Amino acid sequence: MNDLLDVKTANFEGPLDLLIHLIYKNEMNIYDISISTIADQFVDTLRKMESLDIEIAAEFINMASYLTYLKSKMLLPKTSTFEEDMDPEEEKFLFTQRIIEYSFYKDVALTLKEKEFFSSRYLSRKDTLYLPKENLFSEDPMKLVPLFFDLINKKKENNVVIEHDNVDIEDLICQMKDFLLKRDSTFWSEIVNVCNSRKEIVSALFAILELVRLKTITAVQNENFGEILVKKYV
Amino acid sequence: MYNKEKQLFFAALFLSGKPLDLRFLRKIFEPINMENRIDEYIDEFNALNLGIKIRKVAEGYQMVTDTSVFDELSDFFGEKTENLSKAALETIAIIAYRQPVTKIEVEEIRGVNSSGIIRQLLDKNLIRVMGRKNVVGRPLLYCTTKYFLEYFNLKSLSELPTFREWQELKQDN
Amino acid sequence: MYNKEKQLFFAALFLSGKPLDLRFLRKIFEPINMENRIDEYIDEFNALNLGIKIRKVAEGYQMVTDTSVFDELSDFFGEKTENLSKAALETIAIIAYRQPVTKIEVEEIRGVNSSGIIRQLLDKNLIRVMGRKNVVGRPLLYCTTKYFLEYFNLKSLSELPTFREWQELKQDN
Repeated sequence: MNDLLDVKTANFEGPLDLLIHLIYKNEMNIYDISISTIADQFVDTLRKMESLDIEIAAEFINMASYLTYLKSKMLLPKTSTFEEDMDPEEEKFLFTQRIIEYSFYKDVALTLKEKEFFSSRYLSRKDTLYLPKENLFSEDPMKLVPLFFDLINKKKENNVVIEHDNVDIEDLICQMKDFLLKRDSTFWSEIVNVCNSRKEIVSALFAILELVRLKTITAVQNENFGEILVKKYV
Repeated sequence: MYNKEKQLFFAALFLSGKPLDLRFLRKIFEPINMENRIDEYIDEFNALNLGIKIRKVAEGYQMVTDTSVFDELSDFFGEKTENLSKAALETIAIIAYRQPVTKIEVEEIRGVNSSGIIRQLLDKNLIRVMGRKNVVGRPLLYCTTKYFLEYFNLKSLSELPTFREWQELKQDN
Repeated sequence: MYNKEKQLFFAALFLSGKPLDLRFLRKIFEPINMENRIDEYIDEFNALNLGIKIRKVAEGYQMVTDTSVFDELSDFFGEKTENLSKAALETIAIIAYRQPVTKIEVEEIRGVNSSGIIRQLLDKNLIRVMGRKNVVGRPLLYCTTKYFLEYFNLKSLSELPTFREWQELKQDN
């Protein structure tokens, strides 16, 4: 009998868990528990426990004193219970119900443990994949190409240009008008390429705006960030 | 054979990171007789033996890998989560049957303080707070989540044994 | 026909959702003649017409939904992000061609401060930090990511035209 009582609290979730352990070890019917045997063994086990976590210990000690009280009440003749608020039979019934219910959940926990094991062998992806908004695939990589090379070209020219402040904007606008009107159509990027400075680019823009206003030329852009085509107004 | 609905079903399951339920599918598909058609799609898909399966879980459908590829792939794709402790399993069992339930009610059944375990289960998204009980102190009420069903591969809560079934088994033994 | 490698290939692509590269696949599969076998698996899978396809991308393979289901599913699984702005495209173009490149180098080419845009591109996972340049201040070096290739549907960076090719293209138009 001693070795079956050789238990540690760490192995038990709480006093009820230990109680069920004792009931099974004694091969008792869970519906017909011998309170006196269980109470004695419970107290014995508690004594043998070497180190007890204080918080857990309190729960075990509570149960021990409850069981001892219940045991003693059941040993007393029935007549003496009239002034007590505890009916031992009623109390035993409630206690049994409690053990049965807890034992049910313990069994369900075992079922869940098994289910957990098998379920964990199905792998799934936790992140939802999202479809790109515009089109399923992607942006056209060729969009990147002109952006880069235009920048690089512009930079090269900028490097050799020494800015002179004595350039006359009005002059530049006139030059630009000449340039524009000499061709039937031209791309904005080509205009930028012939400019030697930011100032010239700005003048070119002014020139275009002016000529558009005068309805001498029109400027067309087919798509966002696309090339702007400047052509004579017809 | 070309069947747009079937393709949509597979594609939606492929994209989704969690089980898709009937309510969602009714939004895309003709709802009349939908469940029967879906059952056929699932049978067809699973018969292809692609290493990917469609399972019925958590009141819905989910695409998962076949258990046969688990050993090879779990190192690369499995989440390295630890299994639940005995205490956690016990607590979630109580919450599953007693929901909605307060912490004190759980503790009365277990006979031990359960704050830490409940915190853990909340963190793992196995349970959630669903309101407060209308008693003194207005304690929080807990219930299980859809992920709880998914985690244990349950179609619904009704798949768990009832207390009566369990009692009959116990008394027979 | 039962083929474990094929199942693993499909299952791994499903779980990943992102492209898997050859280096990864060589870890699980027999590397000799692997690419040929994979091509067969892909053809077989795509022929099933499941609404899910396997495509070659970014030096690897990716499982994606078929374009045919896009319209129906985009309401439920559509991405919430906007297209890239011109400034972002310009910046990513510079990084793509000049990588590894520092922020200052990018700014020299663009002529404007580019901190915000670089931050944005990092957030979108189109670029990443790949180290520091061995100059005073040890500035961060940026390069494009695998997702960048995916986003622009490029198999590799070498698919982007060189300056000479671009000039020829321009003259042809």
